[in-house]
Amino acid sequence: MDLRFTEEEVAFRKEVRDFIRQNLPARTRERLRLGYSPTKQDIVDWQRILNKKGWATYKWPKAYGGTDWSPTQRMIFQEENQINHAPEVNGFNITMIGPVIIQFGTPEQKAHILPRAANLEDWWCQGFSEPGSGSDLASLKTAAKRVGDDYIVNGQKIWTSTAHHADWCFALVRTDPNARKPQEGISFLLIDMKTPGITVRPIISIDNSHHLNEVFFDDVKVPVANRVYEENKGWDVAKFLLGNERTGIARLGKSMERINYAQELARDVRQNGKPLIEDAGFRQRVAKLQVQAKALELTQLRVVAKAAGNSDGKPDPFSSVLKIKGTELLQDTAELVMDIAGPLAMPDWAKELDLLNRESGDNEPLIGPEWAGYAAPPYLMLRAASIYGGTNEIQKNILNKAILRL
Amino acid sequence: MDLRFTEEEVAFRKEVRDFIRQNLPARTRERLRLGYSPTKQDIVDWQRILNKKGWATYKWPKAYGGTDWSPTQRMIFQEENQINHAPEVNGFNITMIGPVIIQFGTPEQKAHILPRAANLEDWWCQGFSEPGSGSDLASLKTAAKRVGDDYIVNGQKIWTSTAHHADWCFALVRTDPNARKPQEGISFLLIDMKTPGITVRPIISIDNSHHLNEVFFDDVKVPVANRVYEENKGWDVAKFLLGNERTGIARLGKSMERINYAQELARDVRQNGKPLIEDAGFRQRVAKLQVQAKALELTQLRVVAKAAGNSDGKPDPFSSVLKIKGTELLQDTAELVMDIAGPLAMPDWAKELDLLNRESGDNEPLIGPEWAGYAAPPYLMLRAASIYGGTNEIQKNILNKAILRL
Amino acid sequence: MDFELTEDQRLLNDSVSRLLADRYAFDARRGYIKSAQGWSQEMWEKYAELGLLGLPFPEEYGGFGGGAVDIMMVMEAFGRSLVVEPFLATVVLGGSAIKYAGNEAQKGEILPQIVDGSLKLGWAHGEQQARYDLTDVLTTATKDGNGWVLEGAKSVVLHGDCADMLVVSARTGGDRMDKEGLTLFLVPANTPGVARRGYAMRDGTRAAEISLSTVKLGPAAVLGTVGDAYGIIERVTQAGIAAFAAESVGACEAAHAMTLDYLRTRVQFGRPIGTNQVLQHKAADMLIEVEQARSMAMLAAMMVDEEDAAERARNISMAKVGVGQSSRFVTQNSVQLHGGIGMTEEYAVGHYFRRVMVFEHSWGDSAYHLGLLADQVG
Amino acid sequence: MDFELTEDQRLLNDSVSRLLADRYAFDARRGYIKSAQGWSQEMWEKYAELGLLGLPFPEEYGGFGGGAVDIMMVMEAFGRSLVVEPFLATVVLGGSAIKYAGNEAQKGEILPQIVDGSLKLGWAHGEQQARYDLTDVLTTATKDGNGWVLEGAKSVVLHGDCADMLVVSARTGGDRMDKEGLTLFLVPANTPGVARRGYAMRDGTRAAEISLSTVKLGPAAVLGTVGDAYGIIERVTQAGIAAFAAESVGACEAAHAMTLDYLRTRVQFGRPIGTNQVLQHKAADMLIEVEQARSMAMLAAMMVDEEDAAERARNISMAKVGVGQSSRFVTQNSVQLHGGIGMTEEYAVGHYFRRVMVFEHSWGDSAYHLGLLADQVG
Repeated sequence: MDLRFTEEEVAFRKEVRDFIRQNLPARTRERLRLGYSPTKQDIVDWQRILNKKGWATYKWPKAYGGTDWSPTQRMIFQEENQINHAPEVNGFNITMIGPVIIQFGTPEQKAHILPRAANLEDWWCQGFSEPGSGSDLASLKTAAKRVGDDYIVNGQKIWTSTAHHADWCFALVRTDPNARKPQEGISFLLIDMKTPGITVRPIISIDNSHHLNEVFFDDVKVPVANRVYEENKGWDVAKFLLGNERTGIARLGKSMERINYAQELARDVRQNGKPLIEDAGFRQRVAKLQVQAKALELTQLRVVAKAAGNSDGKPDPFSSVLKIKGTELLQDTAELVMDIAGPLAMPDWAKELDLLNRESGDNEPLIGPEWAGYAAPPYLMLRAASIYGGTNEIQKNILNKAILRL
Repeated sequence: MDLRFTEEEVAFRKEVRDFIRQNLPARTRERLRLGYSPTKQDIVDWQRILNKKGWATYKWPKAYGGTDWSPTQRMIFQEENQINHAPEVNGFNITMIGPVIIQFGTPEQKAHILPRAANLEDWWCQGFSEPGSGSDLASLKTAAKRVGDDYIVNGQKIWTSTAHHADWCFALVRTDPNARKPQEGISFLLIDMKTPGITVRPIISIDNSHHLNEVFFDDVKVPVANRVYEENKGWDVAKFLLGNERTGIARLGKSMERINYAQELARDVRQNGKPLIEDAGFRQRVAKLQVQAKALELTQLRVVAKAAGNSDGKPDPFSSVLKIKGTELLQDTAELVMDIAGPLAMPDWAKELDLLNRESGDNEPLIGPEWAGYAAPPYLMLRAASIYGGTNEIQKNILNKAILRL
Repeated sequence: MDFELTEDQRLLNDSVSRLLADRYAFDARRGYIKSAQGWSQEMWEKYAELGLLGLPFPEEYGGFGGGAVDIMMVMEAFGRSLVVEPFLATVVLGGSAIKYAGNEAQKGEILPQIVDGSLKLGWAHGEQQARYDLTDVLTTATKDGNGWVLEGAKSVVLHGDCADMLVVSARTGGDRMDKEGLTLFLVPANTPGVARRGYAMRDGTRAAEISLSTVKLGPAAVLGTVGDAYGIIERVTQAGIAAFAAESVGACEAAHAMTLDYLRTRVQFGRPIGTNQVLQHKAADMLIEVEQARSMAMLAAMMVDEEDAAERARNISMAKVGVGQSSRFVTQNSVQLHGGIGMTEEYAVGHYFRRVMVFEHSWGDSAYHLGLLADQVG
Repeated sequence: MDFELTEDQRLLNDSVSRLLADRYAFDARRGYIKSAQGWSQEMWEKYAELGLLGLPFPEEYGGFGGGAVDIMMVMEAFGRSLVVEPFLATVVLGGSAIKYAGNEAQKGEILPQIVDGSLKLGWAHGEQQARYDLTDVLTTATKDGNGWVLEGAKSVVLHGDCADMLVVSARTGGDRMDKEGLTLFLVPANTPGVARRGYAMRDGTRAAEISLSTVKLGPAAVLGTVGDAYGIIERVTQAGIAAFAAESVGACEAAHAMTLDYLRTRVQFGRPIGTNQVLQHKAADMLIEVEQARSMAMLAAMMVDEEDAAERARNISMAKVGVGQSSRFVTQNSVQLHGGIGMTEEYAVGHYFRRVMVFEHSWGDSAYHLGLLADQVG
């Protein structure tokens, strides 16, 4: 047992860090440092830079343009992106549809979809959740009726993240309403978002941002050739997709970065007439978060090391531990940053002054310090971190079922 | 709405406080201040002093020697006892068997039992729990078979607090094994602990103290005259008993007293070369506990005020809130005191040197500071606070059933 | 001790609740927020009709002669309905400043206009660099003949964009963090040199940044004693905390009730999610925290008029910590238990969450006040 | 990075586990504790046979040449079985002092005797007034011809009652809280002037108060450099923390496993109590904390031999906080989920709870180390 990083791993980390620092567009970096979400363009630009380097598809097998990195290297790569304020690659493209097509796709699907997904020529979104189905995904109702060489799709998806940016949607639809179990009778379709009959309706989140959508399907024609894997076997595809490696799930680099950022901010903000960084309560709070981050870092390394020695492809139930602790830490660190800004985090200046689009040449002076204007939205938005991808309550059910067996 | 104490209440508090300070034996006071449990003699002595004053039976109706105090006055009385290091009156006698006999007893039972219970001539204990029945009390199995004018009792009770001190035991026994529901077929018996066939076996607690016992009944003869209320209706008596006013359940005065004691101790203990009381982390911890105590104090006042305006005798489900928050605070304040003592709280000096009986004239010098030797046992013993009287998990079930109704 | 409402209080409570039930459904509120000024003039007039705008003022000024408990009741109801009108700014903050510091002429002129709804006040004390430090005032007032000239800027002035008159704190002496040398001024919002940039807060209520550039005032603009306003600033802040605490409790109560409803009606895996024991216990924890918060809001109300300044400050800090922490817990979990829907702008639970967040970051967050309490340990 | 055990480590782990499974059932342990000295000489000899007593020492002294990870493994196993023999005192604490500070003669004489089980050491550093401050040493050593005279008292010396030789820290210079002026001495326990009062700790292990009154020592009794022992004291303490952290993890793991068993078998209201979702989630929370604690114990093991003193101290503090907090949580809840039975002396779960409590209050509790970390924020 040797718990230190190898020299190779240390060198790899430096290589990644240097590449990011030299190639990440300054505006993107600054936006993320201030706490704002990356714009679509930020993500597209960065993913194309990475793709040119061969790193956008780092999770794919080498044969499909991937990297053959070890789980530890992948973890380092994610962490360095997060620490250095780079956007994450589009997960729908890289972590979801890519691996699905590699595993289940036809040669035609592979040839057409993979390179475009890698270079973000197509922006994918995921059509899984429906109004009636939350944690109970298999209860989905959107129907696809076979008519000749097409499916005619009718129904509604909800919580469809970035559907308004998307060119394509991979969706679960019900092709056999009479199947014995809800999990049977589901198929996995690839749907061109420009197809007539699709309506995307924004859902505004509590941070006043537009990430989510409802997507309505009204007699939408989808060629049978756009089905992945067998008809009525879509649940197998979904299980594969949801069971994919989840060690990045903790987003620990992001939390580490926020802890550092908070200390930086706290030097310039005052409490009781002295810098907040000197306040005893604040220091204790930061120290507690540092301890939690350190424990999670080690636990993540252990899970990653286990994944390295274990290629059965099954999801490790311990990734639920990473999900729970990781999202709690993301929430707590975002809360810390907001609490530093205090009253200055409360105005919705971004909304009023359209800060998001300041790049387009707005010269009106800022109404307050820019960093404070960005302090609340991540806190608000990250409340979803313990909801999406299986609520933290569901994660504990998983731990019970897989490990405790009570 | 006026949330301040009335002048009468303030005067009452002063009267109680003065009485305690003038009459509580110094040795008892010191023992409790140091964190040790009162001895049997401490409790007997104090209860007799209170009884002479007419206060031992403060919860009983005036007609039976009680006080007619308002719920607020009762709360003040409990609080002042706790804050001023007085033992609590024997709850089995005062809160349990007394009210039961007043409600259900025959004139003979009243005449004989009540004065002796009030003056602690008889020490009562409670025979409810059995090895198989924990939170599920009605599943009890101890059998009482009617033979002429006697019941013959066979079975076992467990967790019988102070059975080794007790002269009498009030017990739930099964008189009809064929009843349709477990709650039916149970009777409430008064058992003389000197009856042949009773064996008391100590259960040593994790603080190395002897509070609890197993009690075995082997063909124990109990006269039918010692049954309270009707045969097979003992569950009604038990429900009455368990549903009795529970506003004292939070034992808030004790927690307040511990917070004050902790600050006193922390002036004399050092951390990083200065008094612990000046340590920022310690001060934050104390401040948090003070806030919690204040919130609980107000909530308790509200529950008590409600009880005052409401004499339907039904237990208020909000007393579960007091139980949960009160026991958490008791545990946290005991932990605080132990943490101040630190390494000096770890030796089991009391066991080695029999500190408990030092009053009997042991002159061997103490091995360490006396207060530190008493710091850990309350922490250990109070882990039970969230277990007995219905675990805190059960209390939340009660809140759900009575209020949330999910 | 007496937790009962008086007959008057019960009547008041009933009529406020009835008004809000009729006129403040979530969709109606959305309409008020979308209007140009971001709140409802019509509701404001209704509050005046009901006497709410005169609640804490003596009867001689047309007021109701009520106390902090009356304010508490109204604010709880406002919290439950997420009211966005400038009640806190005008009646509680501005009104307290006038009540505590105004001379007879000022009271006689201003209070009746508050009571009848014709005058809205703004409490312009906080500054961008100050965060929670009440003495961190850089705005200056310098003598100008008989009068004064104000220079500086005020930040996150609640409903500062619609206020007809601002109560502005400024330094007439002393250094940045000194308690001494602070003075309050009554500044009509249309005074030359006053510029305002209004905006929505995260919770949908309005506020403004206000710049003061060579704002010339007459001698009668001084509110209270020159150089001695710190005590008033503290009391106004405390009144604000007490009122906002009650509003936060109302918000928590409503968020909890919505959550219970959701747990009863949302079906997953064939049964209501509220049948999950884990969610039942979480809802019980929330109930406990709502009640603890309510207790602390009562404490704050009780303490607003306490004469002993140290005792008052200490208890208000306790209440701020208690209500703040409980409210975070209750509303964060309300969102969590709702899942995705709780994260959306169009659903009320996220609005309660944000209302409470604004409370937490007003006049010192829980950590700030805990620090003040920790300083007193020993 | 490599979390795999080596072949040697696997073999060692297996044989320790087998030995404890055979000889350290809860009742056997109770017998060891009830014996006059409070632990088992026979087990001590078994440990020697297995090579455990030589684990961290170089092969030239008969040792195994192992590292902190080996110690971690053994301590985890010891934690699971609640081992009460003086391994930590002799091998980890005393042994580290000799290893880090001893000259060739001292190592050559002492280490082989540790390895073969014939010599037990005591780490006599803490004093009653010191609590967690490593520099708070009042015991003095004054020059006496070539030799030294010790005067003072040492407190809560783990297994100090059975130690054959004590490693005693004393002031040869400097003032009470100075890092400078501390010196270590090797003091045979039977040296005239050494008086010991042994006692059981709350967890059943043994310790002693030791008084030193005109204890005369020769010049060879000095361990390391006169006046310069602070660095050694720190390292010995850190080695102790790392080892004890692993033991605490073992205790938590076992307490958690017992709790799962109990939840599966204890029936209430007609079904195992483990069918309650609330208890399932609590058990899941405990699992998470066991694993977080394990991660932190690994960190501590990894850091024991780190050369950068600041980095080492910082990470050991993090581990102490992490393991301490997680262990409190896991064992408190183990008791809670057991209900009444968990509160009894005759049931193992309360012993795990107390073992962990002793760890928490050794060499700085979580709050103490969090304070050290907080000092570094910025």
